[in-house]
Amino acid sequence: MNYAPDFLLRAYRTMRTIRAFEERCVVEFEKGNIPGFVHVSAGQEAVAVAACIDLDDKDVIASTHRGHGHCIAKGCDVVGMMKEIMGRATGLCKGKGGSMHIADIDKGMLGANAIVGGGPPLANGAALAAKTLKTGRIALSFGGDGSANQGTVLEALNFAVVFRLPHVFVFENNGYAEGTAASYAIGAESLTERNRAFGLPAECVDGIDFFATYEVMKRAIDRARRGEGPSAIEALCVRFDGHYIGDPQRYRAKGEVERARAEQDCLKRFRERVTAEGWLEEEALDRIDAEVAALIDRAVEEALAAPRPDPATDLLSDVYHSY
Amino acid sequence: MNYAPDFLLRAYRTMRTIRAFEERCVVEFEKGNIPGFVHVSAGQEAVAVAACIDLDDKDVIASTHRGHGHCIAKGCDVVGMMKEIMGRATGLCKGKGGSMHIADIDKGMLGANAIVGGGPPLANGAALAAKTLKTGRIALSFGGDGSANQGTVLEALNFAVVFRLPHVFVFENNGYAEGTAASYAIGAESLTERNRAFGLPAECVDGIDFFATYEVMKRAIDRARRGEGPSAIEALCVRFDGHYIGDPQRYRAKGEVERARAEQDCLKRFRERVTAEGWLEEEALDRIDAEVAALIDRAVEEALAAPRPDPATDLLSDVYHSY
Amino acid sequence: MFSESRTTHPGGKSSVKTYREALNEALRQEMRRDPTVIVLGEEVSGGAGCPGERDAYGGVFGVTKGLLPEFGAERVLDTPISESAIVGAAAGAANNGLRPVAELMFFDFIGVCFDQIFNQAAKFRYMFGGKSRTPMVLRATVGAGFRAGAQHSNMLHPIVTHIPGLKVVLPATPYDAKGLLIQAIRDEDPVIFLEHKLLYDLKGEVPDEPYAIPFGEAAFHREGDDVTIVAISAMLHKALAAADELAKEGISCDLIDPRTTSPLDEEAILESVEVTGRLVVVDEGNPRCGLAADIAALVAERAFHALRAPVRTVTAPHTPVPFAPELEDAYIPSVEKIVAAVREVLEA
Amino acid sequence: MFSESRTTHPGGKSSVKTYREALNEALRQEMRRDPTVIVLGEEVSGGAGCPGERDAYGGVFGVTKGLLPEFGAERVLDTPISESAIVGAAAGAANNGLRPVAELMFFDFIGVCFDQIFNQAAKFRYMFGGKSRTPMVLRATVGAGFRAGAQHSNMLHPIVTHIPGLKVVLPATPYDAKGLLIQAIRDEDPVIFLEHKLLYDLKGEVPDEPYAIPFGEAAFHREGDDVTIVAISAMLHKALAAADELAKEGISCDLIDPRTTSPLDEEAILESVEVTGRLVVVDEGNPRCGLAADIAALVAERAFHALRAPVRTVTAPHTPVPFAPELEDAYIPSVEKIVAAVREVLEA
Ligand SMILES: Cc1ncc(C[n+]2csc(CCOP(=O)(O)OP(=O)(O)O)c2C)c(N)n1
Ligand SMILES: Cc1ncc(C[n+]2csc(CCOP(=O)(O)OP(=O)(O)O)c2C)c(N)n1
Ligand SMILES: [Mg+2]
Ligand SMILES: [Mg+2]
Repeated sequence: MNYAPDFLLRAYRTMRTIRAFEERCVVEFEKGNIPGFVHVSAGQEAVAVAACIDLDDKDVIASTHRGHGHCIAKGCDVVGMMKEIMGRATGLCKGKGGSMHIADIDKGMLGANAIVGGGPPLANGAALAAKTLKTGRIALSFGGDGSANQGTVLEALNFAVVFRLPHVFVFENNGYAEGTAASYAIGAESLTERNRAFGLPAECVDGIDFFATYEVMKRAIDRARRGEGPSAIEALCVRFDGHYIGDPQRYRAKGEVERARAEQDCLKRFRERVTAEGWLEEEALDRIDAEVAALIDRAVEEALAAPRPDPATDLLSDVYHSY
Repeated sequence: MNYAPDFLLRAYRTMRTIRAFEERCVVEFEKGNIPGFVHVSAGQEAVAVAACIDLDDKDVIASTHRGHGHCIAKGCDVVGMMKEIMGRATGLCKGKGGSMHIADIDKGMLGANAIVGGGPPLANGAALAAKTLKTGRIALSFGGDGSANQGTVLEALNFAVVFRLPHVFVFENNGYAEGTAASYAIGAESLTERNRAFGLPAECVDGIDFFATYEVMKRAIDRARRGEGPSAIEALCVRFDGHYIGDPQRYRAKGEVERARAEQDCLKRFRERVTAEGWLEEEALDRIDAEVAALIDRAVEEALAAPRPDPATDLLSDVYHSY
Repeated sequence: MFSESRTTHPGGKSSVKTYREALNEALRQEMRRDPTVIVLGEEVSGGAGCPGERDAYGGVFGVTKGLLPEFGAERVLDTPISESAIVGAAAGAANNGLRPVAELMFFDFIGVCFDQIFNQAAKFRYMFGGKSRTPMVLRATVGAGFRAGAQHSNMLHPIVTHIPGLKVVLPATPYDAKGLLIQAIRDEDPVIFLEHKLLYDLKGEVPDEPYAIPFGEAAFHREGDDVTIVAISAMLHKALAAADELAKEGISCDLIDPRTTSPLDEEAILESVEVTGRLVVVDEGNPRCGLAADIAALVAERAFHALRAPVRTVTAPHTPVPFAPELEDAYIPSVEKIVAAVREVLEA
Repeated sequence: MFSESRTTHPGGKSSVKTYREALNEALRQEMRRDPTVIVLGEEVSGGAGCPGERDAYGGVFGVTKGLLPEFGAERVLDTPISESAIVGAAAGAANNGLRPVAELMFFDFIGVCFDQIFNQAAKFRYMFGGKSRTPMVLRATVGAGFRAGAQHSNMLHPIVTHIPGLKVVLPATPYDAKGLLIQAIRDEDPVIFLEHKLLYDLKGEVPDEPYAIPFGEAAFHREGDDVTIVAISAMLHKALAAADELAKEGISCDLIDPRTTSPLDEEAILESVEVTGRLVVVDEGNPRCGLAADIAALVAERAFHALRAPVRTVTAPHTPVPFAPELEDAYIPSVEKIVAAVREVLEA
């Protein structure tokens, strides 16, 4: 495939933004600036970006508890996100949602989801709306390897096939659901074969390779846009951090994370490829790194300065449109 | 395979008992002797009997809203069943359950189930108990083609594989879920392939052919008993009656039911085969028919004469073991 | 006769319709008016993929009959037996330009899709800081009396009334059925719309034109000052019979049907009790953390000084719904029990 | 100090333990005593199939830590994320000779498995005419205060209290945690066992020997005759603080923790109100069809003549649980609100 420099720069910038955002979340969490519990997606950036880069604001994604990367890839404002994750009144959800429920309807981001398997049925709905209203939009849902065993996800697959919904199911297989191995919890030999048996095209891709992942996503998205129905993509990837920030990760092998960071970093791979192919210069990438770092600094700064919600006005509002 | 005459007589008697029971349910329902709504399984007898004939009381089945046949095949007392279905105090469940919730724990019959997909997770539990306690027992669940799309069933399949549970999943594919075609609601090309993709042996069998069905069941049951884990069997069969008694069945083709009754009757097939092979005499079978007819007459007679529950004592009892 | 309420019903012609027909008309008229209204669920038409007729059922109780022929399979979707997928599809579609009316057939099936209702649809707006709109209706049948046993006869309205973000509607008359369903479809919030299976054949005068009954406005079915009776859904009719019987003895009841349990017309109940000083709440649901307790507590907290006698609740017992007719009949609150409760609070 | 109750605690040694340790000890002792007790759920040990350590979590809150090393993978089962399968397996196994203790991690996940709880486990015994036994425990964490947002912070105890056939337990102290969990495991009925996530580190004196606290017996934490306060789970501790503050002003509260909402120790509450004539119910759940309303209604119906003031309920508002700390803190009933409610009923 031929990639325009502009596309490559955009992909890199988004991946880098996610990485920097997530790494900063860890820092701010440890400083006590982020309440609650937070799941970061560092290491999985290529999947989020490959899945979302061809989508526009009117396409819809449904995300997971590990949703920051999906948000950023879908175009959510990182300053608004950081404010939200810090529980500020001017956050994307006025501080009412937080990391696990961050959403931005205007950007077609139908919410993180703290319920494993909560998203795919909802993305079916967005796809159904697109199909019924003939908008040409598509929906895409994210889920982990663990989510694949949730009944809601399995029935959502069948439902999408029956109605030929323009819905791309993305399963990010990072090998773990909390501290349980994907290979233990998925009884099937292959998640992709199991997905395919539901009657939709299913593929498995190396989610560390942005380009391979992008090509698979593109086929599925184009297919959905042409009205040919759903697809399921399993993207093999690596979670650089614990399940949540602070997870001691005793269930992982010694050195596993270090090795992964060294050898399976999708950002490094991207950089190597685009410079080796002569598509982009190192300097352009470095410039992006610097710009992203500044953006994240600004996001944190603004978030820390942002007002906190006021219980007197904010606790009881937004439950209903009218009541 | 070699079938002992005794086995064949038992199989025939059980199938005939189910048929006669179901046909009589229709009559008694129409007379107003059976309250509520009732789903009969006439036409599907071979599956129930082939699945249960090798089980003993300590093995457990979980059934469905269309459960009379499973009950009878599992050895439940037909008099007690008829009383239950008529809501009598001396029924199998003291009249509290009715057709859709009939159960007999002593016979390893863990209940019909008015919730589509309710049974397979429960049968996993029975199988888990057998495995943990090393009793050598197995569990078997029934479900329709429609139930196969329920998330609870799909996740139960995976769960059984993960724990290698001695659980045989039987899907009775009678082509319809109420008035919806199986081929419409199951997006997959093949339910059996979909089942197999979960990582367990899956087979599809002609459920009108008792012998074919029995052989498939036997393999699965033996496998479970040997501790080799679950299997899934799709049995293609025909529902002779409506979804419920009184269903106008407008969704079926003209003449479809008549043709099925004439050409796809598992009892007729059984008779033809056993007499053609010279395994049994017509007379022996006729004698069984007569005995079964008498049994069903007696069941109805006793049920009609049986006492009704007394709200003063029966309404509030049996909610808890202690409270 | 229309139920009296603060809502004035529309002018124009009216005719006698069943509760079923009133619901069907509401769906039909809203689907004509608004192309974004769709219907989905199991057997909402029936016959999908089958060799025989389509629209073979039109819903298991016939409420959606005729919608498929008029609006086509793009707007009337027969689904697999996958309730989480049904509710999720409705919730997701509602956030993306449709106004789905999903059917759960029996509300007892809530157990296989409750997450999509209470954690997703109900909470979107709040979790998303007010930016989401989820204009979906979830229709289902509730209630005992059909000899359908423990898994097809529950009310379960308290469970959804408990959940912030949901609106909960239980029409008791054909008039209310039509007006409340139209409101439910036009409403911007997720609405749980519960139809009592014993009411489908109930007849009443219903305007032919579309009209919407606002939520949170009770209907006043009898006026009186001896005692306040609050009753909803099928229980309204038992309470009406009880009130009429009591009227013969000169006992006059203020009979209120809240029609929606969330929002609840608290003022109507409190104002009535201010006058009568006595309250009987009738509800077919189970008693613990139920609707009757909810209303009793409201009054004990906010109209205590007006109360001249203990509040009395008349509910189903703390048991599943039994199958045998004798037991089921004893399970459901009866006219006699309501009459007795009223007498008790008058004597107290 | 043990909570006072009609149950006498066992003799023998005791030591200071956290709520978490008390629960862990209960599980361990029962598993030693009875080989049919098994534990299953997500991450109950952690590390299944992984290259690193097993028992890596021992439950996300560490309650089941150490069980896998002691009892092995046959009795401590890490499951896929399949809650209906987990609950179904527990219910089916309970009917076939095991006493499963299933863990739902967060009770907010009830939505994906509610059918197996309320239509299956809860109803077996009744539907089957008394022939079934379902001795299973479903453990889960409840409650707000963890900044975990709308889908991980609910109470939801009213929803299960509503369901006939279930028992519902919410221990508030380490002593109660151990004794009630042992009772839950030995109980022949399905028990929903709800642990408040803010209590896991709470310390208290707990007997080392096993002991069972019967269900339906309230604990009396303060004695007084000015007002009855009923509070459960984490709210007990807010109510204790409120009672202590009020005591300084000479206001004496009768503070009752029902410990189990089903069965509910109605007598303890009614007897107390007979003396005090005043009732404040504190509950962290949402208000509509909630536990506070349930108890308020009980008193309005059965102890009305003793009541000298309106009942007051102090609950969360009718909103989802917000994420931001300021909002979440305002969501949870506070000591100040309890104190104010008591003052109000005393002044009324
Ligand atoms: C219904 C439900 N069950 C369990 C959980 C607890 N939980 C949160 S994340 C998680 C693991 C999810 O694993 P996976 O789908 O692989 O996603 P990953 O965390 O690897 O991104 C679990 C069990 C939950 N939030 N919702
Ligand atoms: C959870 C749930 N959804 C829907 C229903 C209503 N219902 C009862 S039987 C049935 C069809 C079941 O079809 P299938 O599984 O093929 O069994 P069959 O009736 O053909 O024996 C439906 C939709 C139900 N009882 N439970
Ligand atoms: Mg994972
Ligand atoms: Mg079928």
